[in-house]
Amino acid sequence: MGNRSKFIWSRLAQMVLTLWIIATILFFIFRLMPGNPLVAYIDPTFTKEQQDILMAQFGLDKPLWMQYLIYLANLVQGELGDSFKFRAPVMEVIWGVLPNTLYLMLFSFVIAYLVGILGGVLLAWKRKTRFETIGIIATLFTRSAPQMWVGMIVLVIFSFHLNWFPSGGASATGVVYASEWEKLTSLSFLKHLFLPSLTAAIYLMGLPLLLMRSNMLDVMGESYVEVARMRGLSEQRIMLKYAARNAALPVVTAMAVGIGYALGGNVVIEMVFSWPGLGRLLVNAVSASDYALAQGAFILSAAVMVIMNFVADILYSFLDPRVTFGKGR
Amino acid sequence: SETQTQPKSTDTPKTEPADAKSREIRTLQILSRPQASAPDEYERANLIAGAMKELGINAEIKAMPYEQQSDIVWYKRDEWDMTGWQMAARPERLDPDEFVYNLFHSSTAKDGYNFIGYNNPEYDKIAEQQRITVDREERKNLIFKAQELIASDVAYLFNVHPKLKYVYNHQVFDPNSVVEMAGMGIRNIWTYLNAAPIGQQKNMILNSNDSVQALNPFYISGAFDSWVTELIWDRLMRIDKDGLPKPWAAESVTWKTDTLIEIKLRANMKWHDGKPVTAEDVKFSYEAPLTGEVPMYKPFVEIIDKIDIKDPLTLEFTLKRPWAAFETASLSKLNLVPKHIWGPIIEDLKNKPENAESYQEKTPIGSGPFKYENWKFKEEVVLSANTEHFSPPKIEKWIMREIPNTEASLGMIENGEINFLAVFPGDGQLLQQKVEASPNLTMVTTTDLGFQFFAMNHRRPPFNDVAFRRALAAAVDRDMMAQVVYKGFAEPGDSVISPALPIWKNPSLPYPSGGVEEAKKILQEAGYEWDAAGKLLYPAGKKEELGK
Amino acid sequence: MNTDVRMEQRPVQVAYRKAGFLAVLGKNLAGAFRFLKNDPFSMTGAVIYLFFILIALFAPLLAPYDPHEMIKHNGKLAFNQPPSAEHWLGTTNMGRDIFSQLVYGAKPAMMVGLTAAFFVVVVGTLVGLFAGYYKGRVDGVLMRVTDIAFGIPFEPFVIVLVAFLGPSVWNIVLAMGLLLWRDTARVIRSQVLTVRERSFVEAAKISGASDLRILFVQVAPNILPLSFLYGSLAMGWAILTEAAVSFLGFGDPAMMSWGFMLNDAYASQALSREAYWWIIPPGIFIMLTVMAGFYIGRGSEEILYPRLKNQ
Amino acid sequence: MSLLEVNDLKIYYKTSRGISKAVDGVSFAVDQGRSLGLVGESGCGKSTLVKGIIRVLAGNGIIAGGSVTFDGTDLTKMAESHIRQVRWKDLSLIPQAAMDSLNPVYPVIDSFLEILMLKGKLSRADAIQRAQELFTMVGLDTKRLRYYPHEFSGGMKQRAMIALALALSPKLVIADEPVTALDVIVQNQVLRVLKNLKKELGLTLVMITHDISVVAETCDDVAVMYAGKIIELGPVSRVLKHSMHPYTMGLANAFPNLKKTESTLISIEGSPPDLVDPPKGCRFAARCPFQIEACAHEEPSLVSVGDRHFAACHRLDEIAVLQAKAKEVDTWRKIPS
Amino acid sequence: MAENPIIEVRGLSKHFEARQHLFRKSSTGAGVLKAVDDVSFRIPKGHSLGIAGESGCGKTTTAKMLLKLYEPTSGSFLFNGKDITHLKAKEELKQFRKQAQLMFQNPFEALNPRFTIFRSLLEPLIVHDIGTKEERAALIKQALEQVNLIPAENFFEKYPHQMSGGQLQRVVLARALIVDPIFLVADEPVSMLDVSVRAGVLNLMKTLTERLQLTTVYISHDLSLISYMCEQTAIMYLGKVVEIGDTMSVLQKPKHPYTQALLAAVPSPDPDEEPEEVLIKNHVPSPINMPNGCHFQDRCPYTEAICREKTPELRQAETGQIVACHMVTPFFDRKAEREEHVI
Ligand SMILES: Nc1ncnc2c1ncn2[C@@H]1O[C@H](COP(=O)(O)OP(=O)(O)OP(=O)(O)O)[C@@H](O)[C@H]1O
Ligand SMILES: Nc1ncnc2c1ncn2[C@@H]1O[C@H](COP(=O)(O)OP(=O)(O)OP(=O)(O)O)[C@@H](O)[C@H]1O
Ligand SMILES: [Mg+2]
Ligand SMILES: [Mg+2]
Ligand code: NI
Repeated sequence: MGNRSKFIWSRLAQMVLTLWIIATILFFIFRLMPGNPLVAYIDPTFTKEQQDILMAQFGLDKPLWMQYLIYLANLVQGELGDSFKFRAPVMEVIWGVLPNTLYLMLFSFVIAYLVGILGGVLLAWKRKTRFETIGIIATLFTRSAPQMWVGMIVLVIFSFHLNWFPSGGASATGVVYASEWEKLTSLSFLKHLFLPSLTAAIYLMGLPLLLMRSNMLDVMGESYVEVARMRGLSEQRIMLKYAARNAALPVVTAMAVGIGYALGGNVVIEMVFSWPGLGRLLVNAVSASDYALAQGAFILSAAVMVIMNFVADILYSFLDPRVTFGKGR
Repeated sequence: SETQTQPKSTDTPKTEPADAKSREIRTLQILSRPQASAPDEYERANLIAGAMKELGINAEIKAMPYEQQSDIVWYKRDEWDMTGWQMAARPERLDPDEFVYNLFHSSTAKDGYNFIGYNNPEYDKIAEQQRITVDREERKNLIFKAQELIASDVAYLFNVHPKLKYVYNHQVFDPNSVVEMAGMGIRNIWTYLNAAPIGQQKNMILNSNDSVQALNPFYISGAFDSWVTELIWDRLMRIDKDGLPKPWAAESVTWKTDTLIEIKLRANMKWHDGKPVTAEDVKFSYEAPLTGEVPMYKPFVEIIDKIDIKDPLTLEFTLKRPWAAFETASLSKLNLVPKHIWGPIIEDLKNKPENAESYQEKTPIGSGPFKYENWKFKEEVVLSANTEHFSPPKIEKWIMREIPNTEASLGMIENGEINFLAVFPGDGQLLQQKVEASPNLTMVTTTDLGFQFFAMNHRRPPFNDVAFRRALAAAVDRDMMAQVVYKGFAEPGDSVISPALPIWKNPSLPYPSGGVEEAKKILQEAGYEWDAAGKLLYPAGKKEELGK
Repeated sequence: MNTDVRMEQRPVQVAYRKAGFLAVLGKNLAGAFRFLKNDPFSMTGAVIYLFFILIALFAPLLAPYDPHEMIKHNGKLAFNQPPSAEHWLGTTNMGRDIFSQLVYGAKPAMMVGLTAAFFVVVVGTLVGLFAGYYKGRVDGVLMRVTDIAFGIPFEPFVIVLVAFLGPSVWNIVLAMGLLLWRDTARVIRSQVLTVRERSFVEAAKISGASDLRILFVQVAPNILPLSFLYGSLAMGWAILTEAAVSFLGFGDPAMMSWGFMLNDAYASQALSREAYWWIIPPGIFIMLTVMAGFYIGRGSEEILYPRLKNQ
Repeated sequence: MSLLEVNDLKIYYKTSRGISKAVDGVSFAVDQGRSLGLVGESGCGKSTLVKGIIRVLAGNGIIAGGSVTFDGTDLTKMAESHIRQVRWKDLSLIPQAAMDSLNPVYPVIDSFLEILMLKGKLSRADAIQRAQELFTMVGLDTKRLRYYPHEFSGGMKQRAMIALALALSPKLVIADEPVTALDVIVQNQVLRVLKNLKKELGLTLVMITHDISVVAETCDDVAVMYAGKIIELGPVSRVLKHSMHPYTMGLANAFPNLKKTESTLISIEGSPPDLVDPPKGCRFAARCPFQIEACAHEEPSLVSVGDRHFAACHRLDEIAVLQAKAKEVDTWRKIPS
Repeated sequence: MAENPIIEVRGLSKHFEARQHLFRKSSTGAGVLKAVDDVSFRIPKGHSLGIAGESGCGKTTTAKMLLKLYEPTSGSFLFNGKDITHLKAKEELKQFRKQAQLMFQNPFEALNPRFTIFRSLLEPLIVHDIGTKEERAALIKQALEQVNLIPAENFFEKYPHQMSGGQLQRVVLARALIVDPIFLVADEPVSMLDVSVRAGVLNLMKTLTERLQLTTVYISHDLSLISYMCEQTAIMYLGKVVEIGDTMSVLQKPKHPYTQALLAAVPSPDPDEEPEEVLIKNHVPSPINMPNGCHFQDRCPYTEAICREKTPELRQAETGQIVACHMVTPFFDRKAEREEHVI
């Protein structure tokens, strides 16, 4: 077996191990949580017998270790169990909101990274000017503001007062889309998408912007940039092809990792903008003690994070020919 | 300024009993949901703790999520002192049986809903009696008596019946066509059926603040699910706006005896898939819960001995024993489901661990006034009018949008994104201001059928003492609660029955009142004393057994 | 709030080209102060922190009311009042003085921020130090643990943990301590990997110093500025996290924090009421404290990357 | 007329400590087809000088005076857009860190194509062919054009940079320490490449180094810099064999010679002066064993001492004595403090 | 050869695993990198050995093995007659650490930037628990004076960035000498210094090592420096010693084609001297996965079939030094015995 495939295999094995440990931790966190999971679903009309039926239905009457083994066995088969609350397979429930989370995430990342990267280049270019100082301060502001606060302000301004954008949800009332594609390209959906994406992007763009800026400054000190200048290349070309291209490498991997983080759903934004996404689902599930669902949503975002971390590594070594791989990092 | 929680200097005796130390009442714990999720409950807890402090009782509020709170209350029945709790409005609760029997009968004290451990043999008898008393006047007397007992025993520390606040857009709907229902407000099926659009907008768009979990005629899940299911599936009877059941899918309901009921179905009813509704379907709907595949509905049909089909439109229900709430709790509760769809499903489920509660139809089929059109998970449910129904709605579509952000829902009713504000957990005063400022909006408030209260654990001293409970009840200023916490959008409560239901509500109950002074008097009479620091002590001979 | 990852990929080694700057950021206060004086950004950050720490310490003196007190005027509850001479920022819907709440909010913010930062820094630095220095198996194990920590989505984790352990700011701190050291650990580790290859570490080894001695006497002081930077960032994360968690209804009602105030305002529709004096100040305060962390961070960044300074 | 004429060039850096006079009044000229070696201690301003010539100074560097006449035009007065045309086309500079001078994320050929197509206006095919020619010219395998810079060894990178510098057949090539950090064998190869190019293409070359043996082997003329100034200038054999400045003499003493194993090395004690606050008189005075009164007050000017040979010292008249004394170890031990 | 060797190295090797890029084919490929391959030599007490060779030939790796910073892949290392190749015991290791010291290539890197000079010199004293507080200060003062940093007190509180390279290199030397070592390895100690100061440090080292009777290994790629500093010289090529012997013989009468090329390539400071022609080919082969036979085969102007098949063994040339080359065979009258491969 070659060195390369050995590396990839060991990384994959490590990912599986990581996920298994996370799954185990999760399982026990939820089982040890005070409160009977089904208590929230009990009605005054329930008899003891009915409560027992309910427990049996979700396998909660079995000993803990057996529940754990069943859970693992199911997990291996990609089965996440049934949601207590929705009485439906967790996978199905999650599928119901996952596309929306993805759209919100991708859209906000596109905005954030476009603005961030360009802004970072601009700030680095205009270094030591008032423009840079103001730019940095403004960026730090955006990165320091609590998201729900920004969200509420955005909502009040653009929706309630200016009436430019709808104030919640993911699509116009009563509209049915024939396909995800049609939905994605419909104006109404994009209009709904805009405010939450904007709010998320306002926060997200700080990282690529600052990262880009300082990478740019680093790269601009590298001698190949100096040499490019000696070669009489135009300033634009130097900035974009030399400085920005090279400075963007870490930003790209930061983005991969960031996507991993964001798939956990941006709970707060989804709450403020009534966005039907994974984050809100997860919070609802946690506060409704819907273990199965919470676990499922959690595992899924953990899996995405682990995978995106891996992707980031691979991406980095793909983008930067200098990186070697081997033991450790 | 004066503070709410500062203890007043009490006129307690200067001399202190010798055994004061051992008679000191421990710090009592009040469980509440956190302020963030249930601000009203938390603030009421604050007010109660304040009142207790004035009586010389130390109280401590422990905020915890609802699940933890109910876990303690429900499964650790002798480990808590007091807890905030509430009973929500539901159509079948318009019949007093559920509240009167399930909440206080001693048989439910062990693992049923009588988690406070109320035990009064006299009350048990009345509760049982009212169940089987079909005669309304006679039953009313019993319910009145039951309320009296609960009030004088102070089974619960009643707080308020909140006012339901609904807003609709009167540019969209004819105000005369909006129907107010006792204890339920204007957000009810009669409004949905009756509301007459007067402009371009033919759809009713209302909000919910939590998810629709399932659209399943056999699964009693979240409140919002039931808003939808009752529109898709018909029932034999429906609770009318006065709170009493009236025949619906049944043309007539005739009590042949106390245990024999004849049902005549309406002719020409059709399922949404075009098949006719038959007596077989009705029989199936009532028998399916007994198969074990529909556990939640079992309590409502267990009473039925047998169902006979007399002719294609006539059925006879034979009950095991009389049950006064049968019309409300069973005939108006069970959804009529098509046998040709659910029959095979239930058969199939018998061999599987799951039951009918976890079965989701792709397109739910009922016979109700609205047809299922679309459900976008965590977003909206769209129903369209069933024009072939015997009582066709006037609106074209009924759309419920999920908007967890209260602030946003307020903005949306203002800017027309929704035209019916069906839930508003926020500040009523603000809502009123907004409505008054808007040319389009009308607000209708109705006293809730449900109520807010604090439960006291009768198993634990000092709550096992009626006098103590009465003193607490007297000390808590319920008017103040309604004013401060609800900004006037609540009515002080003294019973499980809402003043919104004059038929059942006993207007003169011996529930203690009179403030702190009165409370002290009650305590003194019962032998309670205060130490030099003004702390309340058990009556002589009683000791604190539960420790600090 | 935890997406500031992959800082490690920046050429941290640059720091050592002009290692002299590091010396300025010495362990001693004098050095730290000198560095603050030289950098307006860090200075601003430090001043903001100082300001809030003072507020936190003297809250009872500064606040005219008890933040939980429901204020009555002439027996009537003074709720939803706009700013006035008596209530500088008005009152809440339950008649509590907003200004007093704001003042009292500094304490939990500082406490949560500082303790979270402390945990993040201590755990992260130790893990990073040991992993980076010992390499091999120790590194393997510690980095696997870090990978696991990296696999756990932060916000959901906090929510689960807080739901599990109850709504208390300390649980938020705990959640941060349990997870957020991961970024610090990775960065510190990669830094240690470069430091340990430097000749003065080899020199120490050749002089016969034990591994622990080398680790703590020679290596640790060289990565402290980085820990410091992550500490100031973690402080911001902690405060933002607390605010978000409070907003989601898992907040600590006993702790009058700014996040809690925001939630309170939000839940009582202060926005619709246009009670901006209730909504804006806590948001601004949160923003300022978080930003102060960044400011200090940026200041040390210039010290860590002296090349930036030259340009 | 010389191809490059530098006249009283002053280049200063703004630093937090004040103005650092990195190059302070330097004049020299390079004739077409000749090669000039620029030697001097680290930090004496060699790189600054050549960067100043084509105006690619760091952000805080300014040209504070003097002129640079290249091919008849003054580069210091030229517009930025204009000088960009001159760079690399007429005058290329191989910078000190040639090892890191190629963009690491593109294959080497990309750098060639960029220059050849963008500035040389060649078609892609022609550009590739030209790149291959250049590679062959410096003795590199043309297959390696497609490699990434990090896959090249140091010597290869250096040669690739030389090839790149020659891409547009410039009139003047400046190489900043082209062989430092290279192995002797590789160094030898690189120097040979440069010498051959000079011979065959008639290249004019300015080469910076701190190694006088490198200059001795490759250059026609040499300029010795000390603390921002040129202190001696002339044909290589004259400057190295008949040094006219004590610093040059000291430098020769400090160099080990493989062929003369018997001699002891002699170092010049002390360190160069601070350029922010340079001494008033001769900048070498503090380290000079032959220092006299005048040295501390008066700055010696660069005067002709013979056939195209210049030096800046107050004691040029007694130079024979000094040259003899400089060979003795003891002379350099007694440094006036 | 009569004296007892203080250092004896027998067949020392160090192999590294080579790394590779994930996606692109690299010019090298995966495999084992034999950084040092079967190196043997002996240094008698008080003598000095110079190791020269081009970059990457394994000089530093050898030095690190001599100081036990790297564990050798194979071979053994005797110090003072004792095999310490796998020495693990704490006390003995510490004893060795006290006796063997390293002088670093880059003085800017060799001192902790956060320590004052005093603190840096104090560290070894603390570690080896030498002297009381006052004695330590005296020792440090003495050490600094020894390397001509006078007055020593002036340097105590300085940080490395406040000093010049030449001064720092002296501090590094002082630190190495403060624990009274008997063995000193200097890895390119002056390559980072300016020519004018270089000579000062070299002279200082030369006099001190002679005075203190230190056994030294001096590593450099600069043959002229080695010739100035060392009595014996070893020439390394791609992990192997190709020629070793008295400096005089190796540098004046080189036998191995590589040594010859190296000498030819050294530029002379005499401008009138005509440069020699260097005959070997450009291309340096990758050290990873070396082919069979002589490592120098691809560049050697005299390569024949045997060079590609058999690894040449070290043999003594008539000029005294030991050479590993098949082509020199005719000049040798006998095959040197393994024990005598060393000086
Ligand atoms: N950007 C800058 N800002 C401030 N000072 C600088 C800058 N660049 C160089 N210097 C200073 O200017 C002086 C001359 O530097 P320069 O790089 O020209 O020297 P050099 O002769 O090329 O040295 P070396 O042989 O080390 O390359 C030095 O003292 C250096 O510290
Ligand atoms: N830790 C290591 N891991 C992998 N390879 C290494 C390691 N250290 C050195 N090498 C490789 O071993 C070979 C010998 O390296 P070494 O540093 O000993 O050479 P050197 O002769 O000291 O070179 P230089 O003159 O450049 O200092 C080189 O190819 C180098 O890349
Ligand atoms: Mg230079
Ligand atoms: Mg080396
Ligand atoms: Ni007042």
